[in-house]
This record gives sequence, C-alpha cells and structure tokens, in this order.
Amino acid sequence: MNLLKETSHLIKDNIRDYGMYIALVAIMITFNVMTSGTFMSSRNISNLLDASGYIAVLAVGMTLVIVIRHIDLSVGYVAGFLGAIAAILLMQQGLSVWLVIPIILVLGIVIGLMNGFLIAQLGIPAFVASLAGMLIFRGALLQVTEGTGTIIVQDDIFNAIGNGYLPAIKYFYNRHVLTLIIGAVGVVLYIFSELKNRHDKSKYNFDVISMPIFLIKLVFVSAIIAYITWILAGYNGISWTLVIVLLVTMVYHFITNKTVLGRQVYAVGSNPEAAHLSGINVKNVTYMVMGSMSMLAALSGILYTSRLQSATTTAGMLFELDAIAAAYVGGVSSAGGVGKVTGAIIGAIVMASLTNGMNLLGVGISYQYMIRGGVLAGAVIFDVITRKRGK
Amino acid sequence: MNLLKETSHLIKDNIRDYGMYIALVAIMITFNVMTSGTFMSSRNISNLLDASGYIAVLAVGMTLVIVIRHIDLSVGYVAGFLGAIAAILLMQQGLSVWLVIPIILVLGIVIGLMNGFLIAQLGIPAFVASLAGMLIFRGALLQVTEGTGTIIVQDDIFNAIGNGYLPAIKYFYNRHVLTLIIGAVGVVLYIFSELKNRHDKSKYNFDVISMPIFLIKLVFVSAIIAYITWILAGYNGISWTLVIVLLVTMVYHFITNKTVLGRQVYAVGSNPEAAHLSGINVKNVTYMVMGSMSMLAALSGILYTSRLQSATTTAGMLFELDAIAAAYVGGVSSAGGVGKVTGAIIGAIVMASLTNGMNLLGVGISYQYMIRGGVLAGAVIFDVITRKRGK
Amino acid sequence: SDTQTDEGSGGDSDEGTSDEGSSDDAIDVGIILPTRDEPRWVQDEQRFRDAIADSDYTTEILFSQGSSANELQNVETLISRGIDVLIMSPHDGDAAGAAAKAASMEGIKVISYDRLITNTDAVDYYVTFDSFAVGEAQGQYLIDNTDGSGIPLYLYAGASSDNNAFLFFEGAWSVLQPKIADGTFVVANSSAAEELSSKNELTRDELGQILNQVTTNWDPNEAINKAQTHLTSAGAELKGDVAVLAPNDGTARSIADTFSSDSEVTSYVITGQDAEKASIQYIIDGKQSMTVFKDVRRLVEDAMGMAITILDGSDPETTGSYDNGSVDVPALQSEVITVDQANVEAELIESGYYEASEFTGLE
Amino acid sequence: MADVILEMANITKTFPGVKALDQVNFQVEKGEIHFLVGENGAGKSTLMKVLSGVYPYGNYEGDIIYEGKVQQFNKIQDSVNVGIAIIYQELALFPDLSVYENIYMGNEVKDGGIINWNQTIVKAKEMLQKVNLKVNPETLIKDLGVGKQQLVEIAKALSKQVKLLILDEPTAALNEDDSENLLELIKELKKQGITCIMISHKLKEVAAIADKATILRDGQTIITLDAKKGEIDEPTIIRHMVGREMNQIYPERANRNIGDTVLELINWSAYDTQLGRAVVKDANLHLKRGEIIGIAGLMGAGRTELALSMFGNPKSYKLMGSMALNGQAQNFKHTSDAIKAGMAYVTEDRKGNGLFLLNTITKNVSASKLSGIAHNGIINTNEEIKVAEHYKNSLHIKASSIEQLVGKLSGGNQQKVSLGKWLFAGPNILILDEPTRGIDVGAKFEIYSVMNTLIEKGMSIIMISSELGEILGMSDRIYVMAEGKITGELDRQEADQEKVMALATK
Ligand SMILES: Nc1ncnc2c1ncn2[C@@H]1O[C@H](COP(=O)(O)OP(=O)(O)OP(=O)(O)O)[C@@H](O)[C@H]1O
Ligand SMILES: Nc1ncnc2c1ncn2[C@@H]1O[C@H](COP(=O)(O)OP(=O)(O)OP(=O)(O)O)[C@@H](O)[C@H]1O
Ligand SMILES: [Mg+2]
Ligand SMILES: [Mg+2]
Repeated sequence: MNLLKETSHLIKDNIRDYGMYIALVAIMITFNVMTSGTFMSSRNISNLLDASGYIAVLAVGMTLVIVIRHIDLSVGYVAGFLGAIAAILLMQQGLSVWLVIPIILVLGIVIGLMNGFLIAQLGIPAFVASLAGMLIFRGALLQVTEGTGTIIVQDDIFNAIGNGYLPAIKYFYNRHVLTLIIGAVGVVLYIFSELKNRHDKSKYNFDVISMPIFLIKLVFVSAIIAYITWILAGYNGISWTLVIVLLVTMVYHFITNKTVLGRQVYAVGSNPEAAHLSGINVKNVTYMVMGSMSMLAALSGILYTSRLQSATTTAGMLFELDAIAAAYVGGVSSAGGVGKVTGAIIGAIVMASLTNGMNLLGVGISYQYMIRGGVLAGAVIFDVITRKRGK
Repeated sequence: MNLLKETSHLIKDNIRDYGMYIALVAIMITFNVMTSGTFMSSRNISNLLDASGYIAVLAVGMTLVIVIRHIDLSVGYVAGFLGAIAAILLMQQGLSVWLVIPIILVLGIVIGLMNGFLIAQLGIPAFVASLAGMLIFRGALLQVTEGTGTIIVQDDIFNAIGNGYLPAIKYFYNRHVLTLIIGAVGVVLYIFSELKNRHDKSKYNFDVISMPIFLIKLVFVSAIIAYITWILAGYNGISWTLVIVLLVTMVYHFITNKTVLGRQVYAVGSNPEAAHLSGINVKNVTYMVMGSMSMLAALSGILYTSRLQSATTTAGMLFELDAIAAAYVGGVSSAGGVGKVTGAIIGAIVMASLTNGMNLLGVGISYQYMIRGGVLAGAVIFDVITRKRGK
Repeated sequence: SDTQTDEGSGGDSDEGTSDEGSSDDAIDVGIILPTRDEPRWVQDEQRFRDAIADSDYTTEILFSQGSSANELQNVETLISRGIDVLIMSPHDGDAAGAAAKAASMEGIKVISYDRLITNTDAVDYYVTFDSFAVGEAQGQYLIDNTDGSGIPLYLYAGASSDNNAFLFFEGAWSVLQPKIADGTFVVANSSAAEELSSKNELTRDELGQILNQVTTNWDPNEAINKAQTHLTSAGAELKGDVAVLAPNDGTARSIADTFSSDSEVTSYVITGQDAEKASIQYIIDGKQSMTVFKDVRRLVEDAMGMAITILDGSDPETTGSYDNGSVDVPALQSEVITVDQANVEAELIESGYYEASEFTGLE
Repeated sequence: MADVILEMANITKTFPGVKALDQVNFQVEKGEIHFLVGENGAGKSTLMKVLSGVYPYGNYEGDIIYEGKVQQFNKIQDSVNVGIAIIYQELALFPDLSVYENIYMGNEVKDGGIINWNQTIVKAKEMLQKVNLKVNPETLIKDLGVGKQQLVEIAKALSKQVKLLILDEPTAALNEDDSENLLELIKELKKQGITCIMISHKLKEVAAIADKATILRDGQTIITLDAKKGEIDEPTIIRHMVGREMNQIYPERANRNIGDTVLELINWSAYDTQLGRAVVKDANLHLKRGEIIGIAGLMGAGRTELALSMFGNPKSYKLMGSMALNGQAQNFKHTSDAIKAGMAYVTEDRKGNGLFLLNTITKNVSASKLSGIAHNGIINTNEEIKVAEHYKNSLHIKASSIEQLVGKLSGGNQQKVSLGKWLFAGPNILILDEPTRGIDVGAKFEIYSVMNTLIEKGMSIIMISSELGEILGMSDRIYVMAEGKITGELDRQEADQEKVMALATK
C-alpha cells in the first residue's frame, strides 16, 4: 500500500508546515461542536475573517521583519497614528479618499525607511529603535487627536473598506452569486495552475508526486475553497477587507517565492555574512523590509479606522504584540531565514478564531488571555521541537 | 598641565560610562532652572526617587537578562499578579507581612525558573516565551482580582515599604538627622574604600591615577553623596523604597563585579560558545538570570502595591517597556556582554526625571511620550556610535 | 504620633524651599484627570482653565494616563508646586487613596471630582454626577422607549478592570432587573446575567461574572467583535426590535453600527454616555438613541467654585453626602440629563455646549 | 608575451593590529593558471578579498588594473559584473536553502525580476554535472558535508559569466579523486579561455598544473615563478615561502623524556545528531606524558570533532567507546568536568569560540579557572591582575596593557591570550587545534617554544594542524585522520609529507 506510505512520508516531511493547518482545523471543529454549529455559520466566519484583517496584514509584514532577524514594536501606534491622519485628511481637509489612501501608504513607507535608517545605517538594535518609535508615535497620535478626540469618518467609500462587501449582483437560493462565481473561478485557476505546474515539472522530467496523491490533493483543496466561498456566499459574501487581505497575501507570497528580492530577504535572514559575500546589499534589503512593514502598518491603520468608522485616541495599542504572536504561531523563526507569508495569515486566523470562539462560548476575558498565551507558547514549542527533530 | 591631559584622557576612555551621568546632571540642572528650583527641592527629589523605585529594580534584572542576550516581556504582569497575590495573602488570608514577602519572592523565583526552562532547556526564543507569559499573567491578574476588584491593603508595615521613611530620631535645623548621619557614614566608607583600593594597587605596584586627580575624584563624589543626603534630609529623609533600591543595587553590583557568578554571566553574554568551552554551564547561568529577573519582578510588585496601598486590576501594564527603556538608556547592549547594574539605575532615574520634570513644567502628555521616545533613541545612538568609535 | 511631627516639620521645611524656590510660580489649585485618551477629559482641561481664568488664582492640570502610579506621582508633583486645593478625578477610586492621603497630610483640601476616592478619610468634598444614576438613566431609557414584552436585551459594560464600569452597570441593573424578572426583557447575550436575573442587589463577585462576559474594555473594536458574535449566536427570536445597554458613546457607536448592519434587527434602542460630539451626530442621524449628558461645564464650575471658596477661606455648600467606605464625604451633585433626538438641540446646542455648525442635519 | 588581464599594484591593507598586505604587486596574464602560495596568514585571502571588492575601494591603498582599466569596486557585485568570480575560503552558503537556490543566489535565472525555478533547477543540474557533484539539487546545504559544499561553491562561481575565476583553497576539503577532478575541470576552463587564480597549500598540485606561482610572505610579494622557465618545484616554493631553512622554524627540543600513558581512546566514535552522521569513527589513540602528538588531516576530516568529543562533548554528540585518563575511565558530563580532570582545549577558531573579544586580556585569561582567583566565590581582582600580568610577560603578549580589549589585538597575540587562558587552568593534557592558523612566523616560533617548555615540564600536548610543516616539525608521533577515521599512525622518524598526505586522502 505505497499510496499510504507516500502520504505518511509527505506528512512527516512537511509536519511543520501542515501542523499549523491541522491545528486550525482542530480548533475550528472543536468550537463548531461546542457552539453546536454557530462557529462555522456563514455570518460568524465572515465576521471572524473581517475581525482579523488589520492584524493579518501586520503579521505578513512582521514575518519578513523577523525573517531578517529584526523586530518592529512601533507598528501598532504607527497604524493608529496614520489611521488618525487618514481621518483628518478625509474629514478636516476634505481630501478625496482616492488621494488619502495613497498618501497614507506613502507616509507609512517613509516612516519605515526611517526605522531602516536607524537599524541598517546606524546599527541600532531593532528592538530599541522600534521601542522608541512606539513612544514617539503614541505621542503623535495623542497630539493629532487632542483637539477633536475621536474623529468620526463619514465617507462611504472609506468606510466600505472595513464594513462593505462585494456587490451580490443577484441571489440564488439566497446565496451571494458573485461570491459563488469568484469561488468557482478560484477553483478553476487553482486546478489549472497545479496541472500546468505538474506538466512543466514532468516536461523537465523532475519527479512529481504520484497521480492518486495528486488527485486527492486537487480535490481536497478545491473542496476547501468551494466550501469557504459557499459559506461566505450564505451571508453578505466577500468583504472588501477580505479582498484586501487576500491581495496582500498573494502579492507577498509571490514576491517572497518568485522574485529576486524575495530570495535576497531569505538569504539575508539565513546568513547575512554569506549574503554580503554573494553580492547582496544587506542594507537595502533591510530598508525594503522595514519600509514594507510600515506600509502594511499604514494599511492596517486604514482598515482599522474604516472598521470603526472613526479614528480613536488609543487606536493601535498592542497591535504589535498580536501581530508578532500571529507571526510566531504561523511558524516564523527568530533564528532567521525561516517563515512563510501564508503561515502568518493562518497564525492570525488561529488567534482570531480563539477570541471569536471563546466570545461565542462566553468565556471570561481573564481565561481568554491565559488560553491565548498558552496557545502561543504551545505553537512555538511544537515548532522548535519539530525543527530540532527535522535535522 | 598634564593634569588636564590625564583628565581628558580619562574622560575619552570612559565617555560611554560617564556620558549617562553627564546627561543626568544636564537634565537635572535644566529642569531645575526651568522650574526655578522646584525640581531640586527636597520633596521633589525624594518623590522622584520613590516614583522610580519599582521600575529601577526591574531595570536591574532586565540589564542582566539583556546582557545574556535574552529579553523578558512578562515582568510587568508578573509584578502585577504577584502584587495582587501579596494583597490577597495579607488581607484575605490574613498572613503576616513577614511571611507574605518571602512567599512572594519565592513565587517570583519559581516563575523565573519556568521561563528559564522554556528558554534554556527547550530553546524557545526568550521574546516569544515571555510574550506568552505576559498574556498568561495578565489573565491571571484579572482572574484573581475579578471577584474583588482593587484590593485595598491596610497593613501599616507593608504600606510603609512604599510610603514610609526611616525614622528621623531628631531634627537639626529641620534636617532629618538619621539621614545626615547615614550620608556622613556613606562618605567616610567611600573615602576609606577608595584609599584602601589605591593602597592595594600600589602594593602590587600597578599604576594608579595621579594624586591630584585622585583627590579631585574623592572630593567630587563625596560632595555628591553629601549633597543628595542633605537634600533628602530636608524632607522626610530616606524612604524605605530608596533603602530597598540601594540594597538591590549594591548586592547586584557586588555580584556582577566581584563574584564568579557575575563573571560567568558576562562571559555567557559576550560569547556563549566560548563560555561553554571554558567550562561555564550556560544553562545554569540562564536559569539564574531569569530567576533573579522574576524575583525582582516580585519585589517590584510588592513596591508598587505598597506604594498604592492597594492592588489594582491593571497593575504591571507596560512596566516591562519602561524597564527595558531604562536598561538601554543605562547603556546595556543587546549584542550581549555589555551593561552595568549602576547604569540601569541611572537609566531609570533619567526616565523618571524626564517625566517628573515635564510634569512640573506642565508639558502635555503627548509631547512627554515623544520626548521620552526621542531620549531613548538618542541614548542608544550615542551608545552605539561611541562603541563603534571605541573599536 | 511622631509620624505626624515628621510630616509637619517636613512640611515646614518645604515651605522654606518652595518659598525661596518657586514663590513666583506657586500653584493654588492642582487638578488631576484620569487620561487624555478620552475626549471628555481633554475638554475638561480647557474648561478648568477658563473657570479659574477670571479669579486671581492659578492652576496646573496633570493626566494620569490610566495608571494609579502616575496619579500618585502627579499628586506629589503638584504638592511640590505648593498647591492648597487638589481637585482629583481618580483613575481607580480605591487605589487613589494613597495619593489623597499624601495630599491631605500636607493640609491640602482634596476635592474628589466626578469619581469618588474610596476607602480613605482623606477626601474633603465630592463633586459628582452620580455614576449609579447614570446607569439608572440608561436602564430607565430602555424601559421607557420599548413596549411589549419579551424584548431581547443586549448588555454591554466597560472594562472589567475599571470600578466605574461596575457602578454604571450596577445602576442599570437595579432598574432593568425587575423588568427582566417579569419577562419584559429577555437577556440575549449573557448566561451569567440570565442566572442572576432574579437578584436585584448583586455582589461585586456576581457583577464581575456578568462583566467578564460582556466587557468591551471601553474599546470600540472589542465592542464590535462582541456585538458581532452575540448577533451571530442569537436566534431570530432574539432579533427584531431590540434594546441595547451600551456603557458609553464610543462603544455605543460601534455597537449601533453592528446592529444596524443586521437585516434581522428591525429596530434597536441603544444607550450611551458622555455626549461626545461624534455621538451627538449619531443621535441627530438616529443611529444612536440616547446619551447620558453630564454637563461637565456645570461640574467644572461647581468644582472650581468650591476650590475658590476654600481658597477664600470659607466653607463651600454641599447638597448631600456619600459614604466612600471609610467616611461620609459631603457632596455637591449635578444632575445628569438624558439626551435624545427630542431634546438634543435644547440641551446641547442652545445651551452652547456645542456649536450647531459642528453637526450636519440640524435645520 | 600574452596580454595582462589583471595587475594589482602596491596593494596595502591593514587590519587593526595587523598589516595583512604590504605593497603587494601581482600580475596575471590572460588564460593562465596562476597560483598564490604562502603560509597561513601570508595575506593570500586578503589580497583576493581586495580584488573581489569585499574590502571596497578606498579600504586599501594601491591600484587594481583589470583588462587595462583601473577598477574601483565598491561592492562585490561590481567585480562580478566585470566577470570576476571568487570562491571564498570560508564557504559563503545558505544552510537553510537548497543547492539550486544557493548556486543561483545573487545571479538568479529570471525573466524581469521573476524567477523561473524550473529553469533554475535544470541549469543547476548542468552546473552540478560540470563539477561532478551527484546530489539532488533540492537538497538543503546544511545536509551536505563541507566537501560537497565546496563543490557547490564552485558550481555557483561557474554559473556566473566568469573571465577570471579565483579559488581560495578549493581542494582543501576534497579527497584525492575530487581534487584530481577539480584540477582537470580547471584545465578545461583554461582551454575555454578562463583565467584562474588558485590559492593552495598543496604544493603537489601547484607543481602539477601551475603556469605561474606568486609567493607571498608576511603580506609581501617575494617572487613570481614561471613554469615555462621550469622554476616551479616544491623545494623552490618552500624555500621562498618560509624564507629560511626548515629546521630554523621549529625550535629544537632539549630532551625528550616520554613518560607513561596519560590518555587513551578505545573504539571512540562520535555521532552528530544535528548533521545526522558520525564525525568520529572508531578512533584508537593514546598520549604519553611529556609527548606531543600531531593530528593531521584535511579540513573536514573530523579532528576538531574528535577534540570536542574528548573535551566534555560540548556539541553533545552521541559517544561510543571508552576514554581513560591515567588509567581511569572517564565520562565527562560537561566541559567543566574535562577541565577539572586536567584537560584544556585551545580552539581552532579563536575569534569565534575561543575568546571574549569585548573583554580585556585580564578577564579572558582568568575565564577558564575563575576559582583560581576567587575565594569562596568572591573574586580578588588584584590576584587576577597579577595572573594576567604574569602571562602577558611570560608569553610576550604585545599589548598596550592587560586592560586592552582582546578584540583589538593582532591574530598572533590573540592566540597567545587564548593559550595563556588555558595555561592558567593548569592542565596536564593540552589540546591545540590549529595553534598557528593565520598568525605570523615570529609568533609561530614563540608558540612552538612555549609548547616545548610545557612538555619539558611534563605536560602532554595534542596538536591538531592542517600545516604539514608544523606537524612534521613538532610531533613525536603523528595520527592522520580522514573522514572521521584515524587512517594511520606515524613515528616522527618515518613521517614525511607524502606519507601523511597519502593517509589524509585515504
Ligand atoms: N577580518 C580581519 N580582521 C583582522 N585581521 C585579519 C582579518 N582577516 C585577516 N586578518 C589577518 O591578516 C593576515 C592575513 O590573513 P589571510 O586570511 O589573508 O591569510 P592567508 O594567507 O589567507 O592564510 P590562510 O592560508 O590560513 O588562509 C593574518 O594575519 C590575519 O590574522
Ligand atoms: N558548517 C558545517 N556544516 C556542515 N558540516 C560541517 C560543517 N563544519 C564541519 N562540518 C563537518 O564536520 C566534520 C568535521 O569538520 P571540521 O572542519 O571541523 O573538521 P576538521 O578536521 O577540524 O577540519 P579543520 O581542518 O577545519 O579543523 C566534517 O565531516 C565536515 O563535513
Ligand atoms: Mg586564506
Ligand atoms: Mg577543525
């Protein structure tokens, strides 16, 4: 029964990558049973994904920062501060949302480059540099919101980012049709790319996984995509937040896996010395990664402000810790060079699922903190142990 | 003439160590001028020192943690949690304060050893391990205070730790006599030890600083000790908090400079592999340092609870960041192996002086955050640059 | 006792220093506010400055940023500035005892502002809106503005780490509980509340159990998450026309947004507190039903007036007294006003609290 | 005369404490195989790092004239762009990345910034064939031995459009066949018109394939020998390398009184769980009182691992077999046990895991025996200073004072500090791993002298070295290792370069 053997092999070899998914599925099923179905209901899944959006994008950036052996504690208040700036530009300066968003993202990049300067140029440890940044931007946030306090945003387009959904076109047995279409397209694209991939590989005659396994994989993944879109279609369909998170994920996944820049990031993380000797400009890579981090912080700020339809004076508090936790649950390693963007997203969803599920069950806030702490520790222990054994 | 040369040499060679003191003096003088004397008034100095106490002890422990290239984010809520436990034992269990304090300190050590296990034994990165701890103890704090909310402590001895002063015996022109005596003793002891030191050195005929410089140093330091005690004597004298902080400082200063253990800590910090090959048990050292850290967190919790005469539900929030900031301002280096206990104390006082001085001047809270962030960044930049130039 | 003499003489000697030191900029009234993170306190800052402007006394205002330690440090700072009256709104009533003590030790008169400093004898006066009454007003509004029975009731509270959150909720519970018991309301989102629905006077512990489930941490985002999960788990029978107890305006707005986005919720009545600008707009637009308006100007004037009376050497008049767990504190109460669409202009615009121009949709 | 592709004129490069290169002149003609030879620390690697832009323009004095133009390489990429590829002595690979990713790192197969992985793998396979390395390109580097890693490095260099290929001790880690292979490959490349600069300590291969050989000593060019003129043969090279007769480098030992066995290994094996293979296999070895045994072998032979496995096993290998000191079986739990039992290990990598570079000489010297300067846990700083002064004088450590940071000392003096550090621990068995790697001739001589005085005092020394010269010059007996096995034992009389090399590559 070498089919089984192959499977068990695949799993053993990739336990670190699969572990996270298995954990997520386990958590989801558990909660679903305990809440007798509510957890996996269309609306809850939809809410859950939206609620994790602004942390997920941070986690993506943080993963790369940790991959190159740094850390960024300032992201939280950077997000809060830029969110407030966005609100001010929209409501007090009356700029158009199409102007505001790019401005905010650019501001984010500028802030990131300043961090980069401290870290790459002056060689300040990232931890302290960003700790200082954290204080500074907390002050800045208070400063800009001082006069007004909470700033409500009355811009439908802007608020749609955090609360709106793709139009349904029409409903079909009150399922959101556009969502179903997107799901279908997704499945087709996935199958197509897998086939092409396999075809290329065999064209170059590399060895590929056996046909049955391949088919099982195809069916399984397609099923999941279909199931999720089907669920979402049952409520309001795909939210703009989800669209943005998916875009960010895809872009970063592509960059890290398919582009030279991506290679260089992992090279720097895995062995800075060797990277330098291989002609990689370590400083530039650092600038890039820090820049992207703060740009995503800006995006996170936009998502958050839009979600609350207002910029509050404490926005951003402790975002950084949630993001870092998500990244580590997602399997990034502070030893550098190891960590996937997709992992970060899963990590963020795991943490969000915990909070959401425990809220559904009415678990007290104090237990929620402890459980989240326990899960974080557990995830990292699992990671470290499997990595040791892997060698 | 070559007196000047020697001085300038001494300063150049030790600029990194002196920098901090110079900064502190500069800050103090500036504030004193701007507040036309209020800043250096007996009462304010006394308040300032008391206010920085619970952070100062944390900073001492954190310095050693950073010296061995780790970090501990859990200290804040560990302090908060153990502070609450102390209050519960005192008020609800009615245990005697002489029992409670050792119990709490031991609990602290136990928690620290658990961190040590995660870090030294399992090899979990300290950052994540302690991040998990932070969440867990935050939850635990909420849990134990859930029923009661803030727990008021009505135990005069316990509350004296954070609010009481050494008895005055008698007053002399309104000056607290015991304090003056202590100051005098301090000066004498200092001069004596310096003389003995110099005598030993010349006995082994090592080269010593020239006589005039030596005298200048003696006079200068004695003057400072005298001045500070004189100022304190002008208010309520020396607070128990100050006594505790001074004791902790002296003990840790002694351990780090005069004992084998201290040496091993710095050895592990500056090159773990070499330390291991030199027969130093790196794991044990890690356990020691993490244990001492959480023990000091426990002490910090006691100081804080006693100062407020009550255990609050949010006690400990962000202590860790203040402590880390103080440690870095005090000149510790995350590269490992560099960092003084005395530096940590100065760092804590610098940060406290900033807050206190800016409050006296009525500087807005938003600017306060920004300025503190700026000072932190500045301190580390100065540190890194001087170290670079040193090399 | 001898500690007394310590303090005494310490005090004297300090007069000396502060006289020669800071005579030119000595402060008469020290003010301590809990945090600058909430607009309400930021606005207070200016109001206090205006209130004392036309007297010849001086003031200094510090913020505790949600930390009792800062609070104590601020008090010490103000004492060194030589204040004679301390107006303080504690971050945590119990924990503030130490700070109040420090002040009264120096013979400084302590006025507890808006929030009561509890379990200490070191409070001289209390100027307040009754937090309990705020809760009552919120609960009463829900009762008065819903009809029929079996109305789904969604409960939300402030931070479970904040004593005031308990006071507000306690007040609301005191009026809502009978209506829950008789079936007018059906608690939709807290198992703990359902279990306790027969009990009018809850112990701190019982309140804790409920708050632990329905806390928003005063955080609008947390409020959205909670509201969404609650609406998700609630069946259709718990939708329709609903009543929502929201602790303050910040959380009320996000909860209202969440409820309005649920198609099965045909209408909702939702409470608020603080009359934040943002929420007034919501009330005008009909997105938020009410807010408990605590005319802070009145409170500020009362407090400052009281301070100035004391400075002038006479005794301020009071309207009642509060037991803070240790002593009966003579208190001056300003009543709280329930503001909704009907009276929003009268109470807030015409009274000059806000400018009409600051809002849209007002004719 | 063919046209000159590269000329390096009056290159001077100083490191804190060391003048690595001093007015070096160096000329290479198109299409030739040009060897750079010289002792450890002569400056070969440094010269090549200057050439490849590791030490950017302005970081050294002198001119690099390449293809007729004065070049100013500010970063490594600049030298790559003009067709210079270098393989560094310290491998520059990424342990967590696969072979093919490593080969094309910094030189990706891409269409407009987007990497074509399939193409990459195909090309990687070609490159691997070129260097005769038969591994799956998807293997992670950390799962290969240094030997194979070396080949990957070469493949990486070939993957770039090289005109001038520089190899820094490429064959050091290779066995005979692989070396042969490589040399053939290089001849092959020569035919394709690729110029090649090689650094090597293996004089046989120099004699075999060199067109020219430039000899460096103490950072200076001594002479360039030309094969056409028949100048290239080992004796000549050695003469120029050391600049004096062999016997002068190694101080004569007064009297050899070898005592009885102090250390014995029986069927000693060490299995590295991290690398997942044995690094020491069935080693049988003994050491007598007052004796120096040399352990020879190529880089990667497992000598360091052997030493570590004896010295309290800090890398926690799985150990098998038995080890006895003075007849008693030992089973050390920690390096501290080994030290207590009277062993000391001077590491091969003094900067990496030997010294505390940010600490003073004083604190380094006392580090391995703090108990020696402490009374019940409390350190007597004056004692400590006296100890430090003692070793500074007795070992002639050149430093402004004992309070100087070790990181600022020259290589040779750093080595003396780590020697002093271990002498203070008062061992009777001293393991020296590459005791003279990268330190100058003068310092070497002093260290050899110290070794002699030590064994005259009855200490026993195990000397691991890649330098045949000192192995032959200093040892009483010689063990040779290859791929973790002890392949032979030679007495000092019978031993010579050929015999050792033969065993080392067995
Ligand atoms: N980064 C550095 N910092 C300080 N000194 C260095 C550095 N690199 C090399 N040196 C010194 O420069 C000198 C030449 O070193 P180099 O590595 O070029 O010698 P080499 O000829 O390559 O020796 P080997 O044959 O052992 O490789 C040595 O004294 C070495 O200690
Ligand atoms: N960085 C590394 N990654 C993978 N394997 C390694 C590494 N370093 C050493 N090894 C393996 O460990 C064994 C011993 O290597 P090492 O170079 O320490 O032996 P050695 O004889 O001491 O060589 P040297 O001449 O450098 O002292 C070899 O099989 C080598 O392949
Ligand atoms: Mg070299
Ligand atoms: Mg070796």
